[in-house]
Amino acid sequence: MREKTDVQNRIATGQGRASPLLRVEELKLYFRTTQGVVQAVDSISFVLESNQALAILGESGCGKTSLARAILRLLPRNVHTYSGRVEIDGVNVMPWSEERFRKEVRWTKISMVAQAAMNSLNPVLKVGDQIAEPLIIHKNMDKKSAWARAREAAQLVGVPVDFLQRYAFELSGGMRQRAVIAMALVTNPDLIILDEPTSALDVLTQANIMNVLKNIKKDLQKSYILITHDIATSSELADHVAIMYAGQFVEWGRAEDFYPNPLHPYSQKLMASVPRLREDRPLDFIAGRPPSLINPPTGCRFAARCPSKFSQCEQEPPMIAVQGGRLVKCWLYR
Amino acid sequence: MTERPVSQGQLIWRRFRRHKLGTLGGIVIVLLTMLTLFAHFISPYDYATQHRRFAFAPPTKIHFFDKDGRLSWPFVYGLSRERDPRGRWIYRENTDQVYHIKFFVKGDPYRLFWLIPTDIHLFGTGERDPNSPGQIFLFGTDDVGRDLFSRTLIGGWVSLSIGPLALAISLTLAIFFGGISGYFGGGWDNLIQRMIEVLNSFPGLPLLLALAAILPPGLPPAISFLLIIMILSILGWGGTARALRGLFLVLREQEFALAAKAMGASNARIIFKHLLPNTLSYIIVSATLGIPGLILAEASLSFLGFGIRDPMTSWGQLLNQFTDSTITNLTYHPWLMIPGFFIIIAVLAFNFMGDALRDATDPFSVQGR
Amino acid sequence: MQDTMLLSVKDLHTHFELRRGAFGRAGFVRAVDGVSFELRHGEAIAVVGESGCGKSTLARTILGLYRPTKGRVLFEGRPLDGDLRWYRAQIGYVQQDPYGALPPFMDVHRILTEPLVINNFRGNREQRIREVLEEVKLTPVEDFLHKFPHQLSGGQQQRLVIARAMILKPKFIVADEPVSMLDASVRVEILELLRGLQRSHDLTVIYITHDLSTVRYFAERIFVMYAGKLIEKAPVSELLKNPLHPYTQALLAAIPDPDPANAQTFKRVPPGEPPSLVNPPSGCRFHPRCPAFMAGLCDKEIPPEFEPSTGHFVECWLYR
Amino acid sequence: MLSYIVRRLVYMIPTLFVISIVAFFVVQLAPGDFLTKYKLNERISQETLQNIAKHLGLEKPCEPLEWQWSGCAERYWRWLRGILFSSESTDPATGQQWQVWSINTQFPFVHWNPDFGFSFETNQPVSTLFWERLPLTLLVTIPTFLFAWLISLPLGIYAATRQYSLGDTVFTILGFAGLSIPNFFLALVLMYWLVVSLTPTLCGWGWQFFCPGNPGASVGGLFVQEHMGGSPWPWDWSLRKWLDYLWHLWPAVLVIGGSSIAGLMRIMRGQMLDILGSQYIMTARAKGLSERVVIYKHALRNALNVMISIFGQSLPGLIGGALITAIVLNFPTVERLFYDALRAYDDYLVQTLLMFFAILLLLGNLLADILLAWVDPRIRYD
Repeated sequence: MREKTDVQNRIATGQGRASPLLRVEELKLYFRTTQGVVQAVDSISFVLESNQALAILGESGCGKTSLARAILRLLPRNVHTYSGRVEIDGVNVMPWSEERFRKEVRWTKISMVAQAAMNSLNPVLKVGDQIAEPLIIHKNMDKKSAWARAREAAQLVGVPVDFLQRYAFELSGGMRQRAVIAMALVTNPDLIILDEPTSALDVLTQANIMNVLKNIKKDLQKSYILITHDIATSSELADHVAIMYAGQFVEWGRAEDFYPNPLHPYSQKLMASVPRLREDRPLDFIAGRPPSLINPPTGCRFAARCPSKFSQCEQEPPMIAVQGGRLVKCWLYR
Repeated sequence: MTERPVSQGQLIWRRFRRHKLGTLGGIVIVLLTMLTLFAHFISPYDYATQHRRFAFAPPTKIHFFDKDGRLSWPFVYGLSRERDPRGRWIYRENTDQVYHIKFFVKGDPYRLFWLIPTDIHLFGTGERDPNSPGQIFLFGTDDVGRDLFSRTLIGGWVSLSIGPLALAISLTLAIFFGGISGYFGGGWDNLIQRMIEVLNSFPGLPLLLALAAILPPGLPPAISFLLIIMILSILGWGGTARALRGLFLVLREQEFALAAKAMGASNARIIFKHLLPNTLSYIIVSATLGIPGLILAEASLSFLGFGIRDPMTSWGQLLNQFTDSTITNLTYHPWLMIPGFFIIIAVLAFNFMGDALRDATDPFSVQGR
Repeated sequence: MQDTMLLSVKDLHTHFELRRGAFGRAGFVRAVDGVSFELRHGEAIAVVGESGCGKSTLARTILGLYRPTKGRVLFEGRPLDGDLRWYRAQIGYVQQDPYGALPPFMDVHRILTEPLVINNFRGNREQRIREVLEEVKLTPVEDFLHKFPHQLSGGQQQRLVIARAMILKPKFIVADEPVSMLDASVRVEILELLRGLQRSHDLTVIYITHDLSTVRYFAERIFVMYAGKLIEKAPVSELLKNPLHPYTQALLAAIPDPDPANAQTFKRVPPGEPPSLVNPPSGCRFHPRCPAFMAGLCDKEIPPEFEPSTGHFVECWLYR
Repeated sequence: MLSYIVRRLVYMIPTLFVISIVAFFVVQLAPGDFLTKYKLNERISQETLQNIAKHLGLEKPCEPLEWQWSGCAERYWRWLRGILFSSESTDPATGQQWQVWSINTQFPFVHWNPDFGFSFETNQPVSTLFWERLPLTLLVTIPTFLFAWLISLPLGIYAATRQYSLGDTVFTILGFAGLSIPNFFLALVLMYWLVVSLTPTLCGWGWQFFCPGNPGASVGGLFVQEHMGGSPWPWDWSLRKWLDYLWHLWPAVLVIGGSSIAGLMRIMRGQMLDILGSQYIMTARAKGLSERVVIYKHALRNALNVMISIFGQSLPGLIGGALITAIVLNFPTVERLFYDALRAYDDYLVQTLLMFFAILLLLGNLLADILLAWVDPRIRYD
């Protein structure tokens, strides 16, 4: 895995780039349901530099998967609002037509390893065909050279080459996961969105996949957005951490600042609820449940569960910059 | 926390009511049921009364304006007939004879709800003589001059009741065999599955016809009605049993079934109190969707002359006239097709309702998980 | 000595027949394949293993839901065979997926009444239901009595499942991955509830999990399960400090704590995947992945249980 | 694959055996039989009656409704023996031997020409009647089948990809209508329209083909009088007979196919919707594939697998539809033969055709399974 491969040699990304790889501003994605409008992604802004990994942490139902879909514009039918800016290499792609977005963003700039990647492979097509497919579509390759590249990508993530001739159901969960990662890598995009990439896997397989992802980041200079609820695992990859709560980011900062010392009361509670293997510390939990994304409370959305709530929390706090380049959406840091 | 507890039944009902076509279907079914329950009362004649002088009479026109164009209480003109050059009877309105339509008139005696003897009919001309020219045949008459409207209403009783009745039997069979098969598995399961396979390896209609042909011709109408229900239900239980078996196979492995088992619940308790309620939505939906098939099967059977037979009648049986001299009947007596539209409306209504119910119960069904 | 043990499991095997089509038999899934251990009154132990190692089957066999193929389970010295009704009232079962574990068409009151009815609970049923709801902190009780499972949050559902398990005042609880389907912030709450109940009622608990990091907050002893066998048994602190089996060592190494330093380091993880339970490897089941593999021994002979230090058992030829 | 097919065929043997027993007993349950009719016919002598009884093993009673079974096994065995070993049929009344008119008069390489018994209504061996009707049956069934599938699959795809659009709603309602109209009634309505409106209009426009006396003016039947005889095999037909056939075919295709279309379309739509909502379709979209590729390469392949497995289940509807339509439109098909036989208590004809329908279903299911095993890698047989 260490030796320089052909795929690797073709990398010439990132260096000397003026604008960040990805800039998201005020991104909103609301859905219409019979109960009302779900504000799944509510004014999310962040910047991701190249060869960086951003871990987006949140509990189930906080809108983190919707955020991934909003970035790749994979919208369901019942979209209510989809607005904001998504800049890739300084270019706002939001006004782009569906066709242009499909051709110039999907899998050329950004690829994705979707949640429950086991189901991301089409059961009736050969794994190799599915890995090679983006090359044929986006790079106009013929089938033979596309397969050759697919084989390289497979080797890179540790999938034996003869597995490409098989179908998804013939592979174990870990192998399927690797195949999906190979598929995300094959067109050499700058950014890979990883949506709970290991949550269904065993501890050892999970650790193996994490090693693969680290290798790819290190050797191929890729950027990641890692979406997960598993705080311990997120630390294996993250350069930056964003905490998502009820459709919004409540904290954003560098990994080395965040893990030892989270700022937002929610982040603190969340961190305190993580059981440790090597450290004996009392655990904490958050009473109550997250607010509904239909008609979320005005003001701070965490206020109802917050131990340090005070009168100002009736109003919605802005993202407040704290020293060290950290951002936190909490009045305590005003 | 302020939300009131809502059971799944209530949720399903709410979701169902949002479905406009489904609700419409439900309303139509209620209307048709009322129509057939009060059939004797609503129909102006007894369904067997033969108006010998008015064979193949076309639907009677109801007039609201008299000869001079003035608005009038609704009336019909007297009916007279003559032969055309080919010898067919042609009916004409005799504008000299005016018969006003009356409500709650005395007519052929009948028993309301098969119980209360009476002879009051909702409407009519009040003429008791079957050969009087003052007749009101809303849908025309058949080859022996029976009023098709009255016959259609009465026939609806058979057409609409045969579905639910046959379904009740076949569902009981299906729950019993499907339940045993799915919950206990093993040898019984194998045997029941093979049974269903053999049953399913015959196409429905031919086997239905062959079975119906077993019924000897001279049976009393009530008996042959019951036997036809039996035949329909024997053919119908296989598919549902198979689906229920699948459901039970899934359900018995569900965590809550295991929990009940760990609590020490008996098999009977697990099946009836814990598992069966979960299949209820499936059963209701498959029942609603099963009824149209049964109505159609009965209609086909009776149409072909193997089902309900004279003097009893059903919508399919009313169309039986077309199996002989099809072209003549179509060309000269097209009103005989009217009962067919009732079949369509009833089946459509059940289909819409079943579809809406399926949508409404979908997220609550076990298969989804 | 035997009699003071609440539960003893001796050489337990639970195999499932694999069928192919209507007739042919393709083999056996050896989900539990020779497991022995004993539990004292009031003891909490954890069984740790990856998914598919047979730990849920072990739980269900102990609960009497599956009949063992071979071996015995004794509860207070009495074997589990024949009619198990005497046993049902003394055990509680807490499952992984709380929503699936609750019958969707019953409300809270009905769900809690079921075990009382089934086991002929003598005494005030309503009062018992209230007591147990208060114990699991589903309060105020009136707010919950007539709710349906789909109206409760995941944490509340799991509390209800625990309440149901506790309502007959059992001596013994089997909790099969009770928190793995819950969000991180709720997990601790449920684990603490279970731990609190275990201590206050002097319950014996088997806590089954794939998540080693939660174990220290809950159990006194850990059993590590791999491919149908308990390969290592030790007190918690001893096992975390001094894991003996190469598999346990790998497992401990693979589990991260939230630490930014993780991003810079690579883990040493054995390659490959857990073996199939239909055709498990010969000899030690971990030998194809084991870094300390000794040819001619590990792939030939099944290692027996060794006890290198008191109370620390391991099935590995390294400690012979 | 081959061993799988062989295995399936071997498994079919016991099923066929059970099916033949069921077919036999269903017919035996019927109260009347041909013999009753013969007995009423004064021209048939006592001797002939005895001949028949002896030949068919009627000496012992087989009255399942009255729990008299003794003769049943005997009769069943005689019938089965004829199917398996005989190639000649005997008229039980006269003792005359009939060479069985079978498929190998057309296809000399087939060397099995079973005797399925004798039809008393028509005085011919059952096989002869059956083989005579078969070509025309296929000529009605196959076009109907193709029509139904070729219409319903694209409609299902269209409706699924444009869920809740106007088109989807229209097709859904039409589909419901198709499910709700009895076959025979649709046939009647269609005939009414043809007789009363279409053909007179077309004749009025000067199209001689549709004027009285010409093939186009006749409704019902598969051919006008002049084309009724002759070879049932289409390669022997004249152009005019072909035209005649095509003109009479389309109402049947519409009626029989129409009911299948509604059901198939809804299943196809449901399948496509399920699949379009799946994770791998989202991944395919994320990969930047065009909607066309997503639908036709990724989604359709999966949906078709389900449709193939439904193939076998769609046959009973086809047979039922063909039966009713054959009666209303007066088509000389096997289904019509079955109906006539039922009405005449023509025992051997009924039980043979009942068995034929069952075999057709079995073969349909087998074909579907083989196709499925061939296209779907998940289903592996070895």
